[in-house]
This record gives sequence, C-alpha cells and structure tokens, in this order.
Amino acid sequence: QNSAARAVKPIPAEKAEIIHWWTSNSESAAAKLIAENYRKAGGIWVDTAIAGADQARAVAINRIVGSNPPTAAQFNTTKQFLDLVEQGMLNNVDDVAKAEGWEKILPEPVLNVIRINGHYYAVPVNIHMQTWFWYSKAAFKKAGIAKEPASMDEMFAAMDKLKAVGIIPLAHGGQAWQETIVFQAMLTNVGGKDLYLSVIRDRDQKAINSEAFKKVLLAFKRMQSYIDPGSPGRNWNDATALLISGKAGVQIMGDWVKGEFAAAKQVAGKDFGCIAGLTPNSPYLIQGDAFVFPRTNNPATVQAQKLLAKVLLNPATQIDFNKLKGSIPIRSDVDTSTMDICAQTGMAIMKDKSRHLGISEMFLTPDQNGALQDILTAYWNTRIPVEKVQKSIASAFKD
Amino acid sequence: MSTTTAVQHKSKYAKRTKRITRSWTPARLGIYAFLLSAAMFFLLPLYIMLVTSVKSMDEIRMGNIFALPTQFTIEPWITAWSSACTGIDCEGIRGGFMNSLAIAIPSTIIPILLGALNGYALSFWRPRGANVLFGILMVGAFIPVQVMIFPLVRILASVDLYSSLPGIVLVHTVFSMPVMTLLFRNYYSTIPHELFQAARIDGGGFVRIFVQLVLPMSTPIIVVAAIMQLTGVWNDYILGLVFAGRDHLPMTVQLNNVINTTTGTRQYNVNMAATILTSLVPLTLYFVSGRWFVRGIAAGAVKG
Amino acid sequence: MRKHLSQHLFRRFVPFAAILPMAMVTLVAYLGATLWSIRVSFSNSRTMPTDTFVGFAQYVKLFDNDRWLLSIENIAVYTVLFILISMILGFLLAVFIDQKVMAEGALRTIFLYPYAMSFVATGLIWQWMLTPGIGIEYAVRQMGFPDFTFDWIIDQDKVIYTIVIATVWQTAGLVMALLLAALRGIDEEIWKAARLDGIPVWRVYVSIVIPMLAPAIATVFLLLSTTAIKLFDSVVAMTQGGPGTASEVPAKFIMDHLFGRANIALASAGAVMLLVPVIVILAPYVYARSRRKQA
Amino acid sequence: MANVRLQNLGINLSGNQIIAELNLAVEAGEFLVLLGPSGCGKSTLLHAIAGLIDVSAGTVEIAGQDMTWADPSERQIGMVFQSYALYPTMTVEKNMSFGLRINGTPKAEIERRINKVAEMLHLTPLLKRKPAALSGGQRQRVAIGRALVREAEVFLFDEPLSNLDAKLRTNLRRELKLLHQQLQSTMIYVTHDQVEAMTLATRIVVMQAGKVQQIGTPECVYERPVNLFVAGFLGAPAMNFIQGQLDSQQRFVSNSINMDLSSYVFADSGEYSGEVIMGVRPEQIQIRDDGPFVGSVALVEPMGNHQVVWLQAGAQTISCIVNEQRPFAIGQTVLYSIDTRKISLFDPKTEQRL
Amino acid sequence: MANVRLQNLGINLSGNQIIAELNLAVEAGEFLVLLGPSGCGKSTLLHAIAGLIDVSAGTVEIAGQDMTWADPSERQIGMVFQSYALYPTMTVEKNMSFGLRINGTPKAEIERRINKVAEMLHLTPLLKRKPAALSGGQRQRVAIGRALVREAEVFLFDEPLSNLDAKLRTNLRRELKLLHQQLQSTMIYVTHDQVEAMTLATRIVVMQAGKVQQIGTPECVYERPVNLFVAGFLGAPAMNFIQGQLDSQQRFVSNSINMDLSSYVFADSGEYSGEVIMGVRPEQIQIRDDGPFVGSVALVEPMGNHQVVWLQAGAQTISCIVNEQRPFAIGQTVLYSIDTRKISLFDPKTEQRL
Ligand SMILES: Nc1ncnc2c1ncn2[C@@H]1O[C@H](COP(=O)(O)OP(=O)(O)OP(=O)(O)O)[C@@H](O)[C@H]1O
Ligand SMILES: Nc1ncnc2c1ncn2[C@@H]1O[C@H](COP(=O)(O)OP(=O)(O)OP(=O)(O)O)[C@@H](O)[C@H]1O
Ligand SMILES: [Mg+2]
Ligand SMILES: [Mg+2]
Repeated sequence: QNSAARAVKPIPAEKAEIIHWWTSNSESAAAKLIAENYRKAGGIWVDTAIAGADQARAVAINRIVGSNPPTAAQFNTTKQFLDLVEQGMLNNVDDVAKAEGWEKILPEPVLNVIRINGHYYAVPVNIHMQTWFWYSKAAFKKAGIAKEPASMDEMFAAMDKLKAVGIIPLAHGGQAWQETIVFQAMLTNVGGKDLYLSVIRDRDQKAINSEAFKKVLLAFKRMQSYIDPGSPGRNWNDATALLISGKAGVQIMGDWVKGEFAAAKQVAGKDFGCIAGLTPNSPYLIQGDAFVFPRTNNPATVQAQKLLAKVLLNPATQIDFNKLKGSIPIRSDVDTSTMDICAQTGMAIMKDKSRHLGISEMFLTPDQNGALQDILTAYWNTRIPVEKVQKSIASAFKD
Repeated sequence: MSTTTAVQHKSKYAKRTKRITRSWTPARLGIYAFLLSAAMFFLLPLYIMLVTSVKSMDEIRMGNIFALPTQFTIEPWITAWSSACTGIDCEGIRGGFMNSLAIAIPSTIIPILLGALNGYALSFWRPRGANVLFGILMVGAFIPVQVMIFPLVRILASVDLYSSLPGIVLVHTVFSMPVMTLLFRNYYSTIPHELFQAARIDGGGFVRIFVQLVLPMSTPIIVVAAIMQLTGVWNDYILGLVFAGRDHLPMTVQLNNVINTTTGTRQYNVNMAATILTSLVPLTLYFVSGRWFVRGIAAGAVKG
Repeated sequence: MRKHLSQHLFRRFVPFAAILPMAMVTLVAYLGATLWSIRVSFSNSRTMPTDTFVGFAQYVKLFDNDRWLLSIENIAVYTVLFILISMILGFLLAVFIDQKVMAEGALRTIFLYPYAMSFVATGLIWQWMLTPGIGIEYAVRQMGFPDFTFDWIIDQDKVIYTIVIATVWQTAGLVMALLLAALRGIDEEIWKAARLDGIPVWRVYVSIVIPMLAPAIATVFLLLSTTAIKLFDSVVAMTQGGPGTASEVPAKFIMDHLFGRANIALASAGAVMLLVPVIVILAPYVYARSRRKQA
Repeated sequence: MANVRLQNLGINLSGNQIIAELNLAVEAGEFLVLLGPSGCGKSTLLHAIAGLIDVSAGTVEIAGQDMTWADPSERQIGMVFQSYALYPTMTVEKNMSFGLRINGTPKAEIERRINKVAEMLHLTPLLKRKPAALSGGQRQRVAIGRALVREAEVFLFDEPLSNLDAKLRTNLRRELKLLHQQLQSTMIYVTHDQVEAMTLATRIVVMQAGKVQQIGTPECVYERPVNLFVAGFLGAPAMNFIQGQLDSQQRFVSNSINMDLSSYVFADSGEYSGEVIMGVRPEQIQIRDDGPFVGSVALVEPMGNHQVVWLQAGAQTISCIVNEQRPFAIGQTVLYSIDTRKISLFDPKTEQRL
Repeated sequence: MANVRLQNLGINLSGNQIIAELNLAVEAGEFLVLLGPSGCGKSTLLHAIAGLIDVSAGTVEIAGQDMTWADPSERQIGMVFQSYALYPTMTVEKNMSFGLRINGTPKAEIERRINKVAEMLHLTPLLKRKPAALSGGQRQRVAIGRALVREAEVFLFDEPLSNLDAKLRTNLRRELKLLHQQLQSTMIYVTHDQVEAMTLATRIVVMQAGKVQQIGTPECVYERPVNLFVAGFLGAPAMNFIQGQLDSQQRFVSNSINMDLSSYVFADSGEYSGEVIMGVRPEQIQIRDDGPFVGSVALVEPMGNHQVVWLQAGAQTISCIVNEQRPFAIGQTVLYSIDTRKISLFDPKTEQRL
C-alpha cells in the first residue's frame, strides 16, 4: 500500500508529526482513522498524543519556540491560535481551502475563527455541541414525566418532579468548566441568540447589566439547587454514570457523553434521550477541534501539511471520524444517515444557519473566557448576589 | 539506698527477662499501635486503588469504592500494560518504559553527584561567594517549574540541546539542583570537620577527599537523594513532555494519556492499574534501600 | 616559593571550578529565569513574550483579581498546616521506625509509597474517599454511625484542609526518610550518655536529638516550603480549585494563565509575587550567615 | 552505697567474644581501679555494668539486685565516657545540669552542684560555651563534671583524666578521692596511670583479654603479682625479668647473677627448684660501689626527680632507678645489688607466681 | 629535615584571641615538646602550623619557606589529632594508607610501611576493622599509625599516647625516639606526661594562656624554671613553694626554716634581699633523723616504687619523696633537710626567677 501511494506522489512523502490530545479509547480510534486515511493518501503519520488540551497546546507552542515544531498541532476552533498567527508562526493552507471551497461547506462561526486577514490558518474537523440535555428515560418514567420538556419552565418542572421522587434532578460534575457549560445552556436556552451575541461577542455592558441577562444568571443559579451534595469535583463521566444507573435525571454536557452510554451498552432514544435545545429556535453551540500548521519552509513538510488538510476534510473521513468521536461532521454536505439519532438531530439543526452560534471561546480571548469561568464557578458555589455577578462579568469584559 | 526500697526494687526487676524488656512494654505496644494505625492510614488509598483496578467499569459505576470486586478481573492490568490507547497506538504504558529508564538513570546519578559536590564544596571548602549563589539557588527553588520552561526552551534550543536526551537530563539537573545541594550541604554540616582536616593533612585534594572520604560517608543521604530524585524524575511529566523530544517521551506521558482526558471516556480500573505499574520502579528502590539506611556512618570517627 | 604560590593558587581555584556548574545553573537558569519573568511581568505578553511594556498594570490586575487574593489566603493556610503536620508526622514515623521495630523495611515502604504514585490517580482516589455519599462518610455510616458527616471537600471553608490531608499523606514518608537518615547519623554514645542520665526518651528527642537534627530539619523545612508554595498538581487532581474557587492556589492561577489562558505576563507577575515573601524571609538569613562566616 | 557484682559475665560485640566468664564483686563504697592493656575490655565492662550494652551471659547485680536487664537509668550510675559523649548542642552548663533538671532536682540545688563541680574542674569561665569551642582537656572535664553532679550510687570512670595536665590531674585525683570519701559511693575507675591506680584504689583489678588476672590492694598487686603478665604490666619502667635456675639450696643462678633466695616465700608454701624467672623491680636494684653484680650502662633516661639507668649484663638488659643526680657515661661499668626482699619468682612454663 | 618558625603568630577562634604574638623557632630535626595547662592553646598552635586554621597575624615558616597561607597538603606534615579524626568508613589499613595512596607511593612500599607501623603499634590483627569496632586506645594507635606511615618532614603529635597503658606507652615512647633518630624529621609533641616530656624532648616549651613561658632543654626547664608558673607546672608532685625573707647575709628565713643560701646563683648575677619565694622540689627534701627542720606527717601516698609524704611545718605543707618503703604514721614528727643546691628563688611580686 505504502509503496503504491508513494508511486502516485510526485515528491517523496515527508514524515508528518501531529500533536493531538485524542487519547481515550474512542478518541484514539477516531484519530487512528484519520491517520489511516492520511497514510492511504500517501502521508506518513507520526503520532504525538498528549492528553489534556492545555498540555498538548503548550507543548506545541514550546516546540515551535524551540525550533522543533511538529508538522501539525491540534487546537480548538477558537481564538487560541490567534497569537501564533500574529507572531507569524503558522503556515496557512489557503491553497487547499480555495481548492476545496471551504467557504461554502463550513459553518460561518467556524470560518470566522480560522480565517484571519483572509488567510486560512486551521483545518476544523468536527463540531461538538456542549449544551445537550441528556436524560435518563428510566428516571423520567419513575418521576412520571411523560413528555420531553420543551421549554426551560418545563425543564424546571420536570426537575422538581424528579426531586420529589428522590432522584437527583441534575447530574452535575462540580468543576468550573462544567459549570460554564450549564451557564451556556442557560444563556442560549433562556437568553437566546441575540443576548448571547451582545454579551459574549460584543461584550456589551448594557446587555450584561440587563434584566434579561439577570434572568439567565438566576436560571443558572436555580440549576444549582437541583444537584446533589457530592457533586463538587466530580468528573463529568461520573455524573453520566448517575444517569446510566438511574440515580439522576438530567445532565447538561457535550455530545462526547455518548461514549459513556455506549460503554454501558445503553442506546439513545431507548435508554436515554438527548435534547439539543429546548425550543425549536434555540441556537446550536459550535465547538470543535482544528489543526494548525507551524511555519516551515521545507517544501516537503508544507506538502505534508497540505495533504493533511485535505485528508481531514475529506467527506468519508468526516463521517467515519465523527461517528467514532461522537461529534458531527464539520461540513454540511455529507450523508449522515448512518449516524446515531442524536447526531442526526444535531445535523438537522445545523441545516438552519440561523441557529449556528459559536461558543464563548470563539469570541473571547482565553483570558477573558477564563475570567468568566472563575466568576461563574464562584457564583455557582457560593452565595453572591446576582447583581454583583453582573458587575464582575462586566468588569472582566471591559477593555 | 535503704534496704526497704531495695527489696521493693528487687521484686520489680527480678521478674524481668530479656524478652519482656525488649519487646512488650506498654511503650513498645504504643509504638506498634501508632505505626500500625499510620500504616492503615497510608494504605487505605492503595487498597482502594487495588480494589478498583480489579473491578469492571460497570461495577465501578455502582459507586461503592470500598467494596471488594464481585467479579475479580485482571483485565485492566493487562490492558494498562499492553493495550490501553495512548494515541493512535494502543499498546499500553509499556512503550515509554525504556525511555523513562534512559532518562531516569542519568537524571538521578548526575544531580546527586552534583548536589553532593556542591554540598561538599559549600560545607568544607566554602569558596568565597558560594553562599550567595546558594541563597539565590534556594530562592529559585520557589519558582514554579512551569514559569521557567519558556526561557529554558529558548536557551536549550540555542545550544542545540532541545528535544534530546542530554537536554532533558540537563533540565532535570537544573531543576533538582537547589534541593540536592541543600540536602547534601546540610548533611555534611553534621560531619565532624576534623575528618576533613585530617584528610587535608594526608594530602588529599578536593577531588580525592570527595570521592574517597566524603562520598562513602554519605550513604544514607545518597539513598534519600536517590529516592527523591528517582521518584521526581520518574514521575515527571511536564519536563519530559516539553524537553525530551518525541523519541524520548517518558512513560508518564503514556500514563497520562491513559488516565487524563477531558472529553474522552475514563477507565478507572485501567487508570489505577497503570498508575501502580508505573510506580513500580521507585517502589522497588524504596524497598531495597533499607539496608543503606545504616546507623552511625560517622561512628568512631572522632573523640569528644 | 613561586612554585608554592602557583600551586596554592591552583588549589584555591579547584573549589571554585567545582561549583562552576552550580554557578552557571544559578545565574543562567534561576537568576536568568527570574529576571526574565520580571521583565515579562511588566509587558502585555499573551501567548508569546512581547516587548510592549505596560508598567505595573499586570500587578494591578493581579491584586484586583478575587481569585488571586483567595489563592494567596489559601496558600498561607495550606503552607502552615502542611509543613507543620508533615514535619510532625514524618518525625514521629522516623522516630518510631528507628526503634528497631519488626518489618522496618515494609513499614518504610508503606510510608513512602504514596510519594511514588502519580497524583493524577491518587488525587482521584482521595477525591472519592472524601466525597460524601461514596467515601469515608459512607463507609462510617454503614458501620452504624448514621449521623456521621465528613464533607470537607464540598465545604467552601474546609476544602483546603482536604488538600492538606492528601498532600501530607503523600509527603510524610519522604520527611520520614530524610529525618531517619539524619537520626541514624547521631553517635550512639550520645544516646548512651542520655540513657545513663536517666532522661526520658521523649526528652532526649526534644532536648538533644532535635537540636542535633537541626540541619536536617532545615532541609525538610525548605523542601516542604518549596513544594507547598508550588502546590498545583494535587489541587488539580482533587478539586480543580473547587468547589467554585474555594481551593484555588497561586501556582494554579499562574499555570492557568501560562497555558490555558495565554496570559504569560499576568502569570509572570504572579510568579514574581510568590518570590517576594521568600526573599524577604530568606535574604536576612543568608546575609547573617555570610557575615558570621567572615567573622 | 551500692555494691556491684558480676557473675559469669559474657559479652559479644559483633560476634567477637570480648569478655567471657568474668566474675567480679565490688563492695559498696569501694574504689576499684581497672587496669589492663589497651583493648582488653575495660570500657566494654563498664558499658555492661551501666547497662549500655547487652550481656550475652551472666548477671549484673547492683545494690544487691539483679539488674542484668534493668534500664541504665534505673541503675543510679554516673559515668564518664572514654569518648566523652557530650551533648554537642548544649552549653557546658546544660550538659552538666540536664540530668538533674530531668529528675526534678530543685533549681537552687542544681546551681549549687554545678557551681561546686565547675569550680573544682576549673570550668567556671566556660559554662556558657558549647563543646565544639573547648579544648580536649576541657571537654574531658565537662564529661567528668556531668557524671559528678549526679551524686550517683555508682560511678564509672573511663580514663577520666587522660587528657589533663599533670598538675590538674594531681589536683583532681585528690578531689575525686575526697569526693569518694564524702559520697561513700562505689567507684569503678579505668586508668592507665599507675600513680592514679596506686593512690586512688582500695583494690586494683588487672585484666587481660577480657579476663581478670588479679584482684587485690595496690600494694599486693604491685608487690606480689600472681603471674608474669601482671608483674610486667604494672610499674614503669617495667619489672626486670631475669631467667635462671633455682637450685636446691634456693640459690638463683643466671649468667651474671648468683644469689641466695632462701628467704623467698613461695605462693603455695612449698619448695621449688629448676627453671625460674626472677622478677625484680627497677627500684630494687641499687647501683653502688660495693654491689655484687656487674653491668655496663647502656642508656640513661633523666626523669627530673630521678633517672632510669639501663644496664647491660650479659644478654640481659636491666633497668634501675637512681635517685641521685649522679652522672653516668654510656658504656661505663658499674656494680649493683639486688634487694631480695621483694623479688618475685615465676614458673617459665605456666607463667604463674611460684 | 625541616625547621619550623613562627613569628608574631596570632590566632583568633570565634572572636577570642587564643594565641597572641607567639614566636617560636623549631630547628630542623628537633624534638620539641609542648607543655602547658589544659586549654592554653597547644592544639590550636599545632593546627595553625598544619594550616588547618587561619592565623590572624604573623607568619608560619616551614623548611625555610613562608607557608602561612599554604595548603595543609603542601606542608609535608604528619599529624596525630587529639580527637583522632579517623576516617569512619575506612578500615584501619585504609585509614593508614590513605595519605600514601594519594601521593602515589608504590603498592609494595605502602604495604611495607603499614606492616612495619602496625607491628610497632600492635595493630596487625585489627587492620581489617573499622574505627567504630575499636577500643579507645586502639583508635589512638591508629591515629598515630596514620601519621607515622607518612614519614613526613614535620610531625605534629597532639597527646598521642594519652589513652594507652603504661607499658605500651613506654614501648611507643622508645619507638618514637628511635623513629625520630632514623627519620631525622622535626617533631612537635604535645603531652601532659612529664616522663614523656623529659625523655623525648630535645627542648621543652612551656606555654600558658597562649604565651610561651620558657623554652629550654628538659633539665634546664626542670631545674631552672624562669618563673613561678613553670616551676609549679612541671614535676609531680609539684614543687614546694615556701614564702620567706632573704636577709642581707643571704640567709632564707621563714616560720619553720632558716638556712644559708649564699651558694645560690641569681639569674641576673646580682644580689637580692627581701621577700622571696623559695621553690624546692619534693625529691630535694630528705627525711632523715639528723635533719635540721621539723615537720609532722600529714598524709602518705604510696606509689609503688616510692612514697610521697606530706609534711606539715607550721602553716606550710611540704611534699617530699621517700624512696624506701619505710612506714610513716600520720601525725608522727619527723626531721628533714633541704638540698640547697637545686632550689629556685622567685620574686613574689613579679613571679620571676631571681
Ligand atoms: N572554636 C572555639 N571558639 C572559642 N574558643 C575556643 C575554640 N576552640 C578552642 N577554644 C579555646 O581555645 C583555647 C585553646 O584551646 P586548645 O585546644 O588549643 O587547648 P589545648 O592547649 O590543646 O588544651 P588541652 O590540653 O585541653 O587539649 C581553650 O581555652 C579553648 O577553650
Ligand atoms: N563493635 C565492636 N566489634 C568488635 N570488636 C569490638 C567492638 N568494639 C570494641 N571491640 C573490641 O573489643 C575489645 C575491648 O574493647 P574495649 O573498648 O573494652 O577496650 P578497653 O579495654 O577499653 O581498651 P582501651 O584502653 O584501649 O580503651 C577491643 O579489642 C576492641 O577491639
Ligand atoms: Mg576503653
Ligand atoms: Mg589540645
């Protein structure tokens, strides 16, 4: 195979070292699929897996600084690599993007992040939606909830019912990033897209201090009353385990949760349900992974980078990869009929461009985003008046 | 001593036998009680780790961390060692073992030797200005390692050592220097200065005295230093990751890839097995180091 | 005469040559990194260091940050408790292990093993054990104390103590090993003299042994101080700084800003601030020592 | 007042039998001096009495009680270690007062004793110093002081005056004797100084290689040594041993000497003839013009108040003490006499006194 | 062969002036004995000569070269430390051979020297032991051995025989003397043993409180002490000091004594009258029935080969040495005479010899 691939290639293949953080079983299988396809396309994938997104990115940056850069490195489709671009440390993949017509097949929020000054600096590979509502059918049945909640009020009502029968209404892992997910769920489902954009994108002080936003924060705080005392510090998968065992009713988490259900041999639609947004127009929060290409002048390496970019967005790769990863394809033009119902739901929503919305990291600098996270987790865990939270967020978003 | 008290005492000591005085006084019972309860406290987490590592994930999801497994399985251990995924490869944590050894051996020996050398120079020769250097070094020990990574990467890259085995050894040497120096310096301050003087009369130069007199007297502290350094290097993750280069990534990178994930599924049983497996090398050192904790290394040296 | 002089100079030179590696490391790595950090902390660097200087802006920001202030508070409490408890426990273990007990090797290994384990996993175990509902609280309730509560880890005010417990568990064995090595260096004759004097064993330890262990204790103290101030892994593994920001510590603040939040200027400012109390405490000591040497 | 009794004592150190089957009874209030060559086990014996090393056989009895396994602190013992074993982190004063403070002696009493002992040992100006800042002799005195303040029942002294100058030593010897009389405590004292042994001891024990050779009053041990070893060990310069024959008329005959020993009192009150070794102390040999025997001066050692003259008489070298300051030339022929009243005779085979 | 010259030496230890303005010239090949009370600075002086402590003033010259700041290893010195300072991790053999191995002496030669010295010090069976398993005396002998194998130019001995038994000490003293003759090396030797001082020294230095009091041959120092301190320090029992008047007829008059001193040779060859202190050594006092002075026996100390008798004469206590074994009863009145040839006279104010 390899020799066949080589025969096709005009210049000899260069080893491509890729830094990524896909190390768990399902992620690893997904990464392997890309590697396999890359190999088939004539590349040589050299794997450098580093668990933990922060760590992996830090290594990539240090490797670049130490003049020993990898061929490609995983980042999130956010502002994380903006500084690198500004420092001129990344190669662009304009050729590929133009040839493949990314402009047409990629969602707008993603394009806004990867296209800087008209150049394409990253290849996005998937879309994760963080704010899914997962629920245990068994728990709902026990609490006598017949209908999937279709608004935030119904959701609260359902949770009250769960609480009444001694089930933990909200399976929550008490870690700051998970609290931010709950917040984003509230902001999109209670506040809506416009409020979201004026608070997160425009950092509009008026919006932050508005009544509407206050309502979001109060809803967020109300969610906190539905958790169990053991929640602080808990990993998200342990929260999912509560759902699986029927001890808890609902979890708000990204679509990677499906991996846990699959491991426990539970089936979407039968054992658990997934709600992408409570109302028909609630936005679909886009988050995902992307690869960037550290600057190099070695033509063979550049060749390898371009090849990788091509392979990553190849439709077949997209489908197979996202099935394994639990996310949905980044491009809208692929056939999703083989995917699970939650993914199909997601894809269906993605057809509606008005529901596209980037997660906060697409708009905020990592620093601002972190500050928001600090404020939210403090608010979640302690008794801070909501007005003070509004003020804190406002001041963190200034300048 | 009056005869009455003598009689009382007689009854008190007469019954004593060697065994009684040596092992079962209340004080000794107290010691054992303390040590055993301490051991329990220390072992409890290990117990949970072990139990967890032989349960299936289903059972772990049930949530009783203290319970013995209903269905004992060593699958997680096998997985951890040879088939857990650590990237696109799923070959367990064993992959980094040789790399870890290749890093750990020089990174244990060199810093210990340097630390001993520094301590020796500081305590016995006291070169001018050395104490100020040592002071700066000790202040430096309070800087979080991570803050120094960035400049170090640049420095190492400029001398072409970045992403190489010598590079990572050098980095470990740099980061361990304050503690190693401190360890030996303070240890040597308890050795009678006269020994050193005698050796100088005997014509011993700097190196000779160090190698032939001071090092042999350092066994206990070398053992402690080895325990610290080997453990530190063996468990190091961030430095190995950043400085070792792709071909020398230590085992902990694999371990971390097994354990650590944000959005991937977690296999606690495999994680525990992998952790215990990874720590076997330092644990072995701990166990065999006992006979080097000898008593009275300087005994009989001087009078007074 | 001349020959002697040159030989003499050469010999004097050897110790300096020997500490050359130390000097290089100190000056290039430590002093260099410190100066670099100071420089960065006055800039507005983000992911990469830049040369745009902003004065004390980062410091102002730092002390405007609730999380940083809380972190400082936490680390103060933590450092005191951690050092105190580790030293006491480690010392007791060393002393008791030194009593010619059975299975000394096994016990020593038991006390040391936590030090060998990656805290990524053991931190999780501690988190489990301390979590009400599944951990120790659950176990004790099962044993017939239904009212037993042990929920420090979810308590805003007490969570830092759980970090202390877990890190003491991890470090006490090392303290034991260090002190044991020093204990074994004490001349047996001193012990004999004390026994003859009829001094109770605990008094021997307090009045004779501990003073003789002063250098080792200083070593332990400095060692524990450095690890305490740099506390990071354990918090991440056990609480991730939570609940909320209740167990945030400076090193974690620095690390978050160094990597995830790409604000190395603020991180550097934090690192520099960590050094301030250290220098304030250490400098007079070093100065006094060097003065004494000269006298 | 406490006696010390050792029965069938055996001691092993790292597998070597250092002391075997040793029996010794020290009476209450006695001042027993232990003498013996370097490495014969004196210190080991003291350590065993103090309970600082475990005996492998036999019993130790103190004040009439079996103390073999009692704790050192229960034995009411004060000891001066040969290696001093001072507490390095404590001042001289603390070193001395530590034991007293522990057993709750009143402050005033402690001070009184410390002052007394410090005065006696000339340590008063040094009370605030740490051992590291003391000279060798000063350290030794601190070690003595630490033992003395305890006013124990039994004192064990391991060469306590060895590093002191002659004057101080003479003073302290006298002070110790005085103290012994005051306290009436039992003292076991190791020394290599014959003068100390002779002046202090109520009885002397001579040991060799872990075995007791002779126990007796200083005079007895000095004048009637039970074997060649004891005879040769005591006295400086050492006793002269002259090999010869004892004929049936009780005349001693050797190369250079021929004299009548009919007044000699045999140990077993029997008679003896055959090979003997005659032991003569240097001070029993007088160089005088009317001496019956001839020798030539081989070496002269002036000692201040006397001189030691070594005579060559045939193959035999004989030392003698001359109290006058009379000059001798090397090679000079002199005549000398031997005082027969205090000679000793030994069996060359058994080496025992005849 | 190397001389040692100290000029205006000053030494401070932790701020205390231990030695000030000391001048001392030791000739090449000399055997100099340092005497002085405990804590007077003898060890400090040796350490300074060896280069182990920095001098604060003055110079140290060895073999004609200024060595004040030379490294100890450059000074070609062998030293026996008062505290032994044995290398604890090395066997006896290694301890002794360490220095030789360092300066690259051939293996065979090392072995030869070790064997020779071990033989001489009776250490042969102990060569494989570590210091911790040795007795005090054995350790001291190892310390001696370690210095001796070096066959250095200058040997510094700090009380090397203090913990050895009399017999061994006598032997070793002789061996050291022999060795000195063989090697012709310079030896500086601290001891408290008068016999050692007298027999070994070519010259004796008497120190007090960091100052040299007298330098001279043993006889000179013993017989013509320059001041009260030296007079009282040397000799055991100490010199008797009798206070009195010297009248213009050169008669000495005190309570109990009245004698003619016209034969006395004054130090400054002048004359003197007035208050004086007369120093008489105990051996210059004879108890004899025709003695001119009267005293009563206060104390008798039997010493084996002699006895020390303390006489009470008025308020004065006088010690004298009696060589016969003649018995004395306490309180008994005796007559005695004083040998005027060797007395010393001191000025009570300046304490200097007259
Ligand atoms: N480190 C020190 N600091 C202050 N004084 C010291 C120090 N070391 C020794 N001394 C003092 O210096 C003086 C001389 O000490 P040195 O050891 O030279 O005496 P020495 O003549 O050898 O006495 P000895 O016969 O007792 O051994 C002593 O009075 C001692 O107390
Ligand atoms: N730990 C040990 N292991 C083996 N032998 C030892 C040990 N300690 C001492 N010895 C030996 O035991 C013997 C007796 O030692 P001890 O110290 O009692 O002698 P000593 O009579 O006090 O001699 P000295 O007069 O030299 O102090 C010595 O020959 C010594 O070598
Ligand atoms: Mg001894
Ligand atoms: Mg001395």
